[in-house]
Amino acid sequence: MNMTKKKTIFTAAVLLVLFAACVIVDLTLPSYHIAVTVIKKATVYALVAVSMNLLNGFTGLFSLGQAGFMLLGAYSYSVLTIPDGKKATVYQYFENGGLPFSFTDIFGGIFGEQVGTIVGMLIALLIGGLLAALFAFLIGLPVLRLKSDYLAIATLGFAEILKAFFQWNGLGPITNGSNLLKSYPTFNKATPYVIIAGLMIALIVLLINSTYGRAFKAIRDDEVAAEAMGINLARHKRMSFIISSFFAGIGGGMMAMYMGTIAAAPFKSALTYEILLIVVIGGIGSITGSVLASFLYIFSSEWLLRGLDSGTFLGINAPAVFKNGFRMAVFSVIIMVIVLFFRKGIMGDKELPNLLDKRPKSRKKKEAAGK
Amino acid sequence: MSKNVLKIENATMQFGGVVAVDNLNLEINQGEIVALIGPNGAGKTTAFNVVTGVYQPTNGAVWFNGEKIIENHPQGKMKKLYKGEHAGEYNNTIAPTPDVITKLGMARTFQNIRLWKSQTVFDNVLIAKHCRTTSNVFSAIFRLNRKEEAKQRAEVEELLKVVGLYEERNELATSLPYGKQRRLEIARALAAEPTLLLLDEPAAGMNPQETDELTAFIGEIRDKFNMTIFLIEHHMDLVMHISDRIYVLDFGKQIAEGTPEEIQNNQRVIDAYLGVAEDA
Amino acid sequence: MQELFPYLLNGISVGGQYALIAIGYTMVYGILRLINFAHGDVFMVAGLVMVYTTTALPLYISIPLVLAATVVLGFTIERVAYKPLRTAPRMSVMISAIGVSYLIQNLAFYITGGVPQPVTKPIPFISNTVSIMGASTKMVTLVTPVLTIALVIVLVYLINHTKTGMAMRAVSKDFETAQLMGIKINSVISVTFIIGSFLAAVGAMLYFTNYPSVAITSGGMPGLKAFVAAVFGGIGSIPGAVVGAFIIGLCEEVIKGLGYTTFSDAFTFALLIVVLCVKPTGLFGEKVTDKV
Amino acid sequence: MKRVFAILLCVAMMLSMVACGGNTAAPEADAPAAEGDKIVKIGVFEPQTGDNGAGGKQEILGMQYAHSLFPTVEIGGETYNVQLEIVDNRTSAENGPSAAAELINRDVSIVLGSYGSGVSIAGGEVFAEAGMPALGTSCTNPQVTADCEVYFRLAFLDPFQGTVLANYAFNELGIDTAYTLAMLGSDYDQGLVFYFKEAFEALGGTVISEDFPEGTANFVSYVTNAKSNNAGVIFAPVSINYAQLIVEAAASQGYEGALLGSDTWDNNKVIEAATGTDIEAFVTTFYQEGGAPEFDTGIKEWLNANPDMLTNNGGNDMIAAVTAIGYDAYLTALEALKLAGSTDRAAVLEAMPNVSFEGVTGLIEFDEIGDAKRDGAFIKTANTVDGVWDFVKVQTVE
Repeated sequence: MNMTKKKTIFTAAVLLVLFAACVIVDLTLPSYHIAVTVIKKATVYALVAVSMNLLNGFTGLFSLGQAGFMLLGAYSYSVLTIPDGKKATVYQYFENGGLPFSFTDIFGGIFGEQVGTIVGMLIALLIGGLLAALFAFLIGLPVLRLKSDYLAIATLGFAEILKAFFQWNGLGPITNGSNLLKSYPTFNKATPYVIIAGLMIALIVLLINSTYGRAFKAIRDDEVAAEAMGINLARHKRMSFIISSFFAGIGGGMMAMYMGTIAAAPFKSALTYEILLIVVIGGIGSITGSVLASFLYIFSSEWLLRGLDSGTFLGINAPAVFKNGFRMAVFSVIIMVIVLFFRKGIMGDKELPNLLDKRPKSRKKKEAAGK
Repeated sequence: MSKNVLKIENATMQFGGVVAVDNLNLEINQGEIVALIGPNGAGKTTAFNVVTGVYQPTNGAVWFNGEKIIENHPQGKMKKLYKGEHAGEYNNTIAPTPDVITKLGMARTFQNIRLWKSQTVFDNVLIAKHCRTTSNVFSAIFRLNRKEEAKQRAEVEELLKVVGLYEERNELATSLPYGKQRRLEIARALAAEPTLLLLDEPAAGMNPQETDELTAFIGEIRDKFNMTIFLIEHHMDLVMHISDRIYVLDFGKQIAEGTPEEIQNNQRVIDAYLGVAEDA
Repeated sequence: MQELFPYLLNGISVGGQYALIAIGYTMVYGILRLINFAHGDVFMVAGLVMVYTTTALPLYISIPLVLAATVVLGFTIERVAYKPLRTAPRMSVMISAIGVSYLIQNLAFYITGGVPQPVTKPIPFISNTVSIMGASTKMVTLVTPVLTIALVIVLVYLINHTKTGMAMRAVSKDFETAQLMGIKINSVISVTFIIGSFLAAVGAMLYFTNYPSVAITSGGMPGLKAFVAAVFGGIGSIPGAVVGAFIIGLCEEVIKGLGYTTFSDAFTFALLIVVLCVKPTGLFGEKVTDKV
Repeated sequence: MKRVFAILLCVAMMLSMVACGGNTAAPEADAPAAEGDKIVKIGVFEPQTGDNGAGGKQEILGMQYAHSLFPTVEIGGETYNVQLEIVDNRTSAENGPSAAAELINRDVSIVLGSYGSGVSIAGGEVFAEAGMPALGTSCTNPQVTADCEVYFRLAFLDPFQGTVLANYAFNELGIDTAYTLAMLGSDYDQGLVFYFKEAFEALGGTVISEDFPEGTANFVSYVTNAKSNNAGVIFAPVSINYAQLIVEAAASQGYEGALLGSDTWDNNKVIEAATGTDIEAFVTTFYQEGGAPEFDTGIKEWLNANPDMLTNNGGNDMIAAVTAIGYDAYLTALEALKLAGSTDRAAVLEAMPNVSFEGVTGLIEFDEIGDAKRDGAFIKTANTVDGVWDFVKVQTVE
């Protein structure tokens, strides 16, 4: 059996086991169990982290606009799927608020309620992604010409502007102003999240391993050389930006699904920072790393380390130390240690199949010499 | 009569008040190896950068395969500052980016190697093929372009065999020894399927033996690919050995042009390289 | 005019406070080409230290203590989080800066329990209320612009007439060459951070005198806006940062006065994007060309 | 090394998933096996951090005080020890679902909270799924209970509160132009402003509305806007931090009209900011100190005996209305448990509508939607000399 085949089998096996674990969790646990919550949230974060990695890690564009694109996705998803019957209560402050149609109702009429709802949800997700991509195209025209750190600050600013617009009462009949949007359909179980996010991540992996993905990596490694070798910088950067935003938009829509209610407030720059740090922990330039880091991060912050905040951790009861905020303080110290001393993160730029690679020869030689 | 591949016409490149390239005129014909030499700071790399679209010339034009691809004239602030000649002869602006020029059929290497560091030898060459890809991003994602991809991979393998890097194809580009990195850069440029190859000091930092190998290699490339080559070089052995014609720059100005023999005996060139005594 | 006056007055005051923060951004950017995302948080920490010290200690001890603590913090951040990454790609340093910002906020959160700390004993004199031209305001509103301009004049003098200042200018012009010329890069950078933090501390004391409490997120927005001011004025230029800060402060207040309160923050960022796209060098910045 | 690390992480992840699969059965199996004292858990779903951190903490104080008085409860003839399970929902809606899931995970019988409506609505979806009875405290948005079978609430509602304040401003203060100020992105603020505006305009008044972005620290310009519009009152139903800032700004600008606040304003931080100034401020609230003297003295003693608690209350022993409501919430939960005769949450949920008892904030009974039946709100005014809230009157909608 050759190496490539081995790798494929290994990867498929790992993914299958993980998926099976998730299905088992779904079948055995009630949907409000914290394990299900963790899986749902982590898959959403994983998708967004991977989309950010596509831009920051694979194309070398330092953008901090992820929260803005998620906002677009989240709002389009919920605005499009709130059933007509619920609009009066949701838009309580805006008479005749909401769009005059609802995807869930439209498709419910065509395919029957259950299937129709799901079809409507998926189409709304897709539209959220497309809207994010459209905005990425528009904002990319002026902004992508900027150099690294200017690009970062400009995209950050763009996300803030979007947030202000979505909270503006002038758009209230659609966005419900500062008020929550709710009563839209969601998936209770974790498996649909895993399937959607998994498919999206698979698409990103396919992109990265295609000729365009290689061009992105060339731009990241050396822009000047890439341009000299015939890669149109503006076009490829824009493409990467739009694609990344598309997936961030889908991620935002899934975030709306996960949260059950949404408002613009959570989509602030802190969310982008959080995702960025997840990408760093996982390894800039590693899809596997981003996914792994998302799960670790969400699992520990939402579940494992909650004790750090509420008095007792690992059986040690010390309310004076383990009080509110200790968990996040510990987290940020870990993050700084990773940023400073393990700059490659968990995975470096390796992917799941690379785990089977032999160690570099040089190290073996060194070990031998050491003996 | 051989075909004219590259023609630089009255090109002037001025940075603020500094004239880096002053009214350069140059022609390269099909199948020729032409060298551009001159002391450090003479403006050789700047001339390359003008031709490849990295810099926009302050004045002048560049023709490639009979088509005008670059043109500019002093504008804005430069109008007052401009110190060169022929300002009035150009009134149009054509300013393509380097990738456009590469697609037209010109590929270059860099003075200080600029390989894609995290990529393997194979991928470095394969990425250069990207500019010849016709499939769009969707067909790339959904793998509808398998045929094209397979063809490109086969071509890259072939190319690597020709330049003698096939054995190392799966190693990281940066792990190659220096001489092979130079070779890889040339292979990468060839993968972009150019008709004119621009080499920026390909022998920089090489020992005599490596230089000899490189000289032979460049000759091979010309013969095998029927390539026109334009190179900048400091190693006079190499230059004199393979060049058909040589242009000499000093302080941005062209001071001589001719066959290697002519250049070797040109007094101005010798002066430029050795310096002229104060009283001369 | 009479109606606009309170807004203008307030705008100048806010502008002065932004200016003191913006100088820190612009100097660090000028030398390291780094957006010091943690600068706004340093500002917030200065405010917290002020809250804690002024309640416990007399003013003549607490004020120097605030300045000293902030300077030490700024210095430490540079040494711990930025110095080890001097040769790393720019993105790593920026991530480190974001990480530091995250760390400071979370530590402050832990210490304060996530609840805003009330300014119980504001610094006297500048917190007195005065009335000019029919608009009443705190003394600090009048003190801020004067103090800002005085500090900037001193700073510009230092940069133009001292050896360290000269070294700073050299480093910001060309990092590598300055290093080759025997300038001790690390001490120059440290001095930059010390000056930046010092001014942020002064800014914090003025800023939080106006407000009853310091929250852990208090540094974020002023920090971002000060950065926008620095970009607007031309990053790397100290007078530019100051002018930019005053303009932004004024615009913001005037926009509120015109009734577009919803977009007062959004406006600042829109301005940033426009400036970056139309004239990335800002009002007073110099053009930097990248070498191929 | 890295490779081993990565594989270990993968394994850890999978194990944790499998482990939690086993977990679910565990509590039910363990619970009857526990010897001696039986335990019933009451979940506390409150913000301890974020914008509403201070308010949430005060609300928890009421529950903790009640817990210290009544640490046990008789359920079905057996004595159970009550255990409070406090989970921080960090004020924000995005943390609501996971905090709610955490509470369900800890297997509580009923949930109390939250301060703030947004997070309650977000948590409500999860509670509804699990059939977990939840008792809203000072969340005032109608949507908390409207669409949610499991949510009940003690506080009055925004339409009620907004209308009360509008009536008070128009009729009692005799003002015809009002200026409202709400935070962008806060549904609580925006909701109250909406109802206030609706009621005030119906009475024939004029309303000028403005928003400020999150993180605003300087309200001078807003106060100036109110002045230049000749607004006789500024209605700013904002969270405690911003309320303080607005009070300060109004004081420094010499604003001559009145400030109107909602239940959030009934807080010692706000009164501290107002003390020593000459502003006029009115708030609506659920509870008036002195309304239940026994409770007042008891909780003051308790606060002064516990320095930590005193700190959580903002450093003094003034009783916030939310503390009283927290106290009532705990007692309501005990009532429901008694009525249910079981710790099973389905039974508790069934028992909830039948609860009826006299709490410190008044008679507690729920209507068919799940809201407490309240017909009046206390109006208090800031006594800027002594630094306390003085009772003005009980205002009803009519």
